[in-house]
Amino acid sequence: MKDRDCRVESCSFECPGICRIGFSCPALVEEAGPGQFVMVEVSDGPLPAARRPFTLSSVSKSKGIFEIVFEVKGPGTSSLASSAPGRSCRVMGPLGRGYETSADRWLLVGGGLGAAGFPFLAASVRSARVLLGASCSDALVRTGGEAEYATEDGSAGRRGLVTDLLDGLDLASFDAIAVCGPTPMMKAVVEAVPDDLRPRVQVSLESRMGCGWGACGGCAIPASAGGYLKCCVDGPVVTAQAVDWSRMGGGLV
Amino acid sequence: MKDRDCRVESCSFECPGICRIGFSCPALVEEAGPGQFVMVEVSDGPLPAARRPFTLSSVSKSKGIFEIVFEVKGPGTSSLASSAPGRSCRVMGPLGRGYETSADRWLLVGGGLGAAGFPFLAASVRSARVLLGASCSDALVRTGGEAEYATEDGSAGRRGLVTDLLDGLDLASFDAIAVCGPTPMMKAVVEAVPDDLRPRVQVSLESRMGCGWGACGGCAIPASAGGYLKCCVDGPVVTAQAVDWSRMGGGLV
Amino acid sequence: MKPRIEASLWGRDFGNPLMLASGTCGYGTELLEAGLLGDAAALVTKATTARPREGNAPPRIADTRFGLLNSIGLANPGAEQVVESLLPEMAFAPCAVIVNVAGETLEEYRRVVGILERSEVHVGYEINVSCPNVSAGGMAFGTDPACVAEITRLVRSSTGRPFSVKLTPNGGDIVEAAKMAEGEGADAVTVCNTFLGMKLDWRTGRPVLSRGAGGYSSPALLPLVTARVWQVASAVGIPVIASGGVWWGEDVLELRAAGASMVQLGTAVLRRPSRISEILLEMRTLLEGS
Amino acid sequence: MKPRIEASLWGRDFGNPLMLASGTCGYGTELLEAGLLGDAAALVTKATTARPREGNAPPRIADTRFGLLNSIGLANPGAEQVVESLLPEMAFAPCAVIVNVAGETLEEYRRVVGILERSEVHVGYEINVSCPNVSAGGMAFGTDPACVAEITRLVRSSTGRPFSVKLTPNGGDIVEAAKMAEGEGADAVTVCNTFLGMKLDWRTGRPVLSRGAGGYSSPALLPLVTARVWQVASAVGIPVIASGGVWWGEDVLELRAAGASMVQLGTAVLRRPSRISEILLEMRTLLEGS
Ligand SMILES: Cc1cc2nc3c(=O)[nH]c(=O)nc-3n(C[C@H](O)[C@H](O)[C@H](O)COP(=O)(O)OP(=O)(O)OC[C@H]3O[C@@H](n4cnc5c(N)ncnc54)[C@H](O)[C@@H]3O)c2cc1C
Ligand SMILES: Cc1cc2nc3c(=O)[nH]c(=O)nc-3n(C[C@H](O)[C@H](O)[C@H](O)COP(=O)(O)OP(=O)(O)OC[C@H]3O[C@@H](n4cnc5c(N)ncnc54)[C@H](O)[C@@H]3O)c2cc1C
Ligand SMILES: Cc1cc2nc3c(=O)[nH]c(=O)nc-3n(C[C@H](O)[C@H](O)[C@H](O)COP(=O)(O)O)c2cc1C
Ligand SMILES: Cc1cc2nc3c(=O)[nH]c(=O)nc-3n(C[C@H](O)[C@H](O)[C@H](O)COP(=O)(O)O)c2cc1C
Ligand code: FES
Ligand code: FES
Repeated sequence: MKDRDCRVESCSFECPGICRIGFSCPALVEEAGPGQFVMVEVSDGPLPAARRPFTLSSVSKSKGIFEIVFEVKGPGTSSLASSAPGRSCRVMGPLGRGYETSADRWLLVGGGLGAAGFPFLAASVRSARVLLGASCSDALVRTGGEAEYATEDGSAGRRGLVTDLLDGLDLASFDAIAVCGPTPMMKAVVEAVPDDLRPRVQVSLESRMGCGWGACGGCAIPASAGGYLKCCVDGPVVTAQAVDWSRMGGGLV
Repeated sequence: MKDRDCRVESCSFECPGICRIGFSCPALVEEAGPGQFVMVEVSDGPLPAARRPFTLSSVSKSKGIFEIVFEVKGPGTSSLASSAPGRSCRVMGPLGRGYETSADRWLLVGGGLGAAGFPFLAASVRSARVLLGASCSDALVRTGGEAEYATEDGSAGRRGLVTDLLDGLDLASFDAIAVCGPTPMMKAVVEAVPDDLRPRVQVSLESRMGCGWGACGGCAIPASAGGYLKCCVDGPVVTAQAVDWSRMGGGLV
Repeated sequence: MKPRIEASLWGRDFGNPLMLASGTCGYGTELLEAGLLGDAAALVTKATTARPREGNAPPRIADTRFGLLNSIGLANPGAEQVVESLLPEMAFAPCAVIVNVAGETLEEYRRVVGILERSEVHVGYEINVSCPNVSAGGMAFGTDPACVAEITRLVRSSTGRPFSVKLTPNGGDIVEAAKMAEGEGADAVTVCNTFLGMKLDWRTGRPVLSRGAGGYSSPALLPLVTARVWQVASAVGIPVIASGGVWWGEDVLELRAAGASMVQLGTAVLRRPSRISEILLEMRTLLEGS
Repeated sequence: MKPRIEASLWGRDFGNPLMLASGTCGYGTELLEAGLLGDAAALVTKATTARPREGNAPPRIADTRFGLLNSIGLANPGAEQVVESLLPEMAFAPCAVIVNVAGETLEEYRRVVGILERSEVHVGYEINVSCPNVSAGGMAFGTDPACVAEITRLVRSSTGRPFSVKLTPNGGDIVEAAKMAEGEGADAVTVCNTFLGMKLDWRTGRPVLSRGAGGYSSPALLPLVTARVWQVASAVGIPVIASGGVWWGEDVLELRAAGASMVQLGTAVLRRPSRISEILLEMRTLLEGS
């Protein structure tokens, strides 16, 4: 576990409520893989008591910069979103297991901020087709390359859910399927994939985290083998089959 | 009890570690008398849990500005000292009983920051002779008008304690004697005043305060009549005789 | 239950659940004079004992980084004086007045209530078996369920007015104590008094407060109070009055969701009396937005 | 006693009093690998039970404005696994290893210690009678002095290694519990485990943690822990290990002034493992300046 002071290089709103921050840290960027995450300290004092986890959204090895993209939700993200360039934050990472990227042809299915990590993933694999869902066009995270959209209000792409974009797709033509988004969306996507293709599905999970480095046991994800996985060290990316979806509930674990 | 948002008009260091802030608040200035104090909120959130009390150091009725002068000690005063003009602070006041100013000829005896309130007092009475003591010249609070000094290291005025400046003074020539400073200094001054002149002595007390407006009973000062005075409503200025000096201890109550 | 602002206690309907906590609003006279009581449902006076009490030697207050320690020691003018001069000043207060009662012996509780019964001003009592700042009585009573039961019985036999028993989080079993109070006829329980806390000067090794430990209040204690309110509200049928940790309107809504009928503001009012109306506004805004 | 950095426990001298608290450093393997254990005197492992435990259903963590709620539920791989694979990894750790032991029944404590005795790696035990996150055992044992005595007796009869009994602040009488532990042969007491706390979503009325209440830790609790350390240290002759509320070097000095021999860091290490060395540096600076 590496912990370093990283300088905020840029901080701007991607769209209302969604912020993008670029941090400079060549050493971290060097080690990072797609799907891994960082734990960011929001203040230098003891509060808030926990760091906030964010997926690595994109990295530039040449500039030594990595970006996170996040929705402003509570105190932690609002404080981060008001960072001025030059601010220094303690950042631990890269953490966790990212995507297993040996496959060639990828389908990336993201819901809301679940797409935050797709630019890094798309840049790391041979070919990637990207499907994105969100409530409205404002909530769609830009992933850099081309993408097909579904919005609940129809304000961008197709009106409907991201699963609707799966209709008629030949899923077997992809070697790997990456899924990231709210639990109900991930469940729906996993169910839409035929049994024999399930082993190709990698999901990127979220959970409330105490530490991010395996010490506290706070980040439990129900495992299909019984018991729990630790999201922070066994994940956040795991195969869809490793998760016991029936115990996942509808919300955040 | 009046509570208002006051704008910081000026904030500067008087000398190392001693800060002077000017607040604009015509209504507060209008009501204020010398020796009264204000309770200043150091932050808008719930912490620190208590306000910080400061004597009104000087007021300008024409500009509607009052000043406080304080030593930077802990978190409260350091936060205040870093105020930029334009900052708005919630300030309650004027609070407490100030000096009874009907007398003509005053002797003002101050130790350290105890002299903070003297400019306002001196400006409110017919004539005032000012004696100030401090550890060194840097710690001497400017009181505006003329003053005689004693410093422990001799770096300004006489080397010694402020009580040394009383030697040879005809105390009976003053109608009123105001004393403010650390408890041991106030004790020493009060003891140096002959019994028959004691009723002329008014001391300005300090105590840890919970509220400043009489509600909590936190600011107890041992009373000569037995029991305790409330520093915030019975004081902070009381006659020397009202205090049970034997129970005052050496430090802050 | 849907979140709401209206509240009721002891057959009275209030526009909101805000009560001012004992010891943080004196006898209400200062706030009344300042016109700040209009938005409160009720106020609880400083603890009142049979005879006047001077209180503890100073220092009685210590500000810690994250909260406030107090060691007032039940300083009050005594029940006679309260009946003769303080309660009459509150006769036309715009909020209900509740008198907080303390004693060094079980018998003293009965005496205090007996004296206070002569006043018509207050609508009821809060029986303080939980003061952390006295050596006799106080918290020691509150941690012993048998004492809680006995004091409740004595008070019940002395008044027809409703009363709440204010419990301690500093030992014993707060759920058990609440059940005892209910069993002996209390009309509510207040959960809870301050937590025992201490600050030391590490250079000298000496505590800052003259009595060593004191009562600690802090907005950071809200989760502790929420848990205790939830536990107690699940165990008794009488109303639970929450006390501790409130600064924002959201905190009040959370404590009500945990089962509190009314919610007290203590340290927040000491620090900024206008929190009463500010919190109310925050609650309204939150409920409109939800 | 003059403030100092050096510390000793159970006949061992340490360069400093810092221990890593149970449940916030796993079994030490991650910190060892990261090279972060060099500045700690000792670490206490996650609570270990006789058989593997899955722990509670998620959510297990909730960040409140001023602290952290956890409800892990003693998830651990079980004593056998700890002896076979985890403790051996720590054999050459630069700090002492202490195993935290929990059980659902009194008898389980003896069984766990019995299994753990096979390892030579750990220097002693911390007996956890205070976990707020399990329905059987845990905190319920700690609030009952007779249980504390019985568990201490069972453990004493199972090992010659020194052990500390980790007490709860959530009910009962912590001083009484400490005396019981001392009376039955404990070599220290740890004061204290987390405080019972809860966070609710007021919109839905539902607790955030799956089990409702959890254990609350916060730097704002330091005064509560200081008071309890002071009370216990004044009442027993065995060493007191302080646990709770530490973020700054100053906090460690304050807890030692209150009577603690050693001081644990929990949430601070979860949040920032480098606090171990940062705190040490802060202590040095403060002591040089004093
Ligand atoms: C591995 C991982 C990667 C993530 N990557 C991203 C990302 O790239 N972009 C993004 O917008 N969000 C991401 N999240 C969620 C993000 O961490 C939370 O939205 C954020 O912590 C909320 O903090 P807050 O203080 O603003 O909100 P608060 O509501 O105050 O948060 C309170 C607590 O709840 C936790 N929490 C709240 N929401 C979540 C959530 N959805 N997942 C996990 N914990 C949560 C926080 O960590 C915090 O401890 C990720 C979460 C995990 C576990
Ligand atoms: C009526 C009155 C008038 C005062 N006027 C002045 C003034 O004009 N100039 C000035 O420099 N100081 C004055 N003081 C003292 C000043 O209030 C404290 O120095 C200040 O509150 C310290 O706050 P802090 O957060 O910096 O220090 P901290 O050490 O963090 O303070 C912690 C707590 O102790 C209290 N405290 C600390 N020192 C004192 C003290 N000497 N008196 C009372 N409470 C204290 C604080 O109010 C606070 O609650 C006055 C005090 C009183 C009671
Ligand atoms: C200065 C002070 C004095 C108090 N005095 C009393 C008292 O006399 N009787 C009582 O029952 N509670 C007393 N309390 C406890 C409060 O009524 C309240 O229960 C506690 O402060 C928790 O609420 P808070 O977090 O809103 O302050 C006192 C609290 C403070 C801060
Ligand atoms: C996530 C988490 C898990 C914990 N697990 C245990 C445990 O298994 N056994 C135990 O005795 N204490 C456990 N504790 C309590 C800590 O060891 C420590 O006593 C407490 O957190 C107070 O210290 P702190 O304020 O430094 O965090 C846990 C605390 C946290 C935050
Ligand atoms: S967040 Fe602590 S173990 Fe995963
Ligand atoms: S400070 Fe509260 S009564 Fe004086």
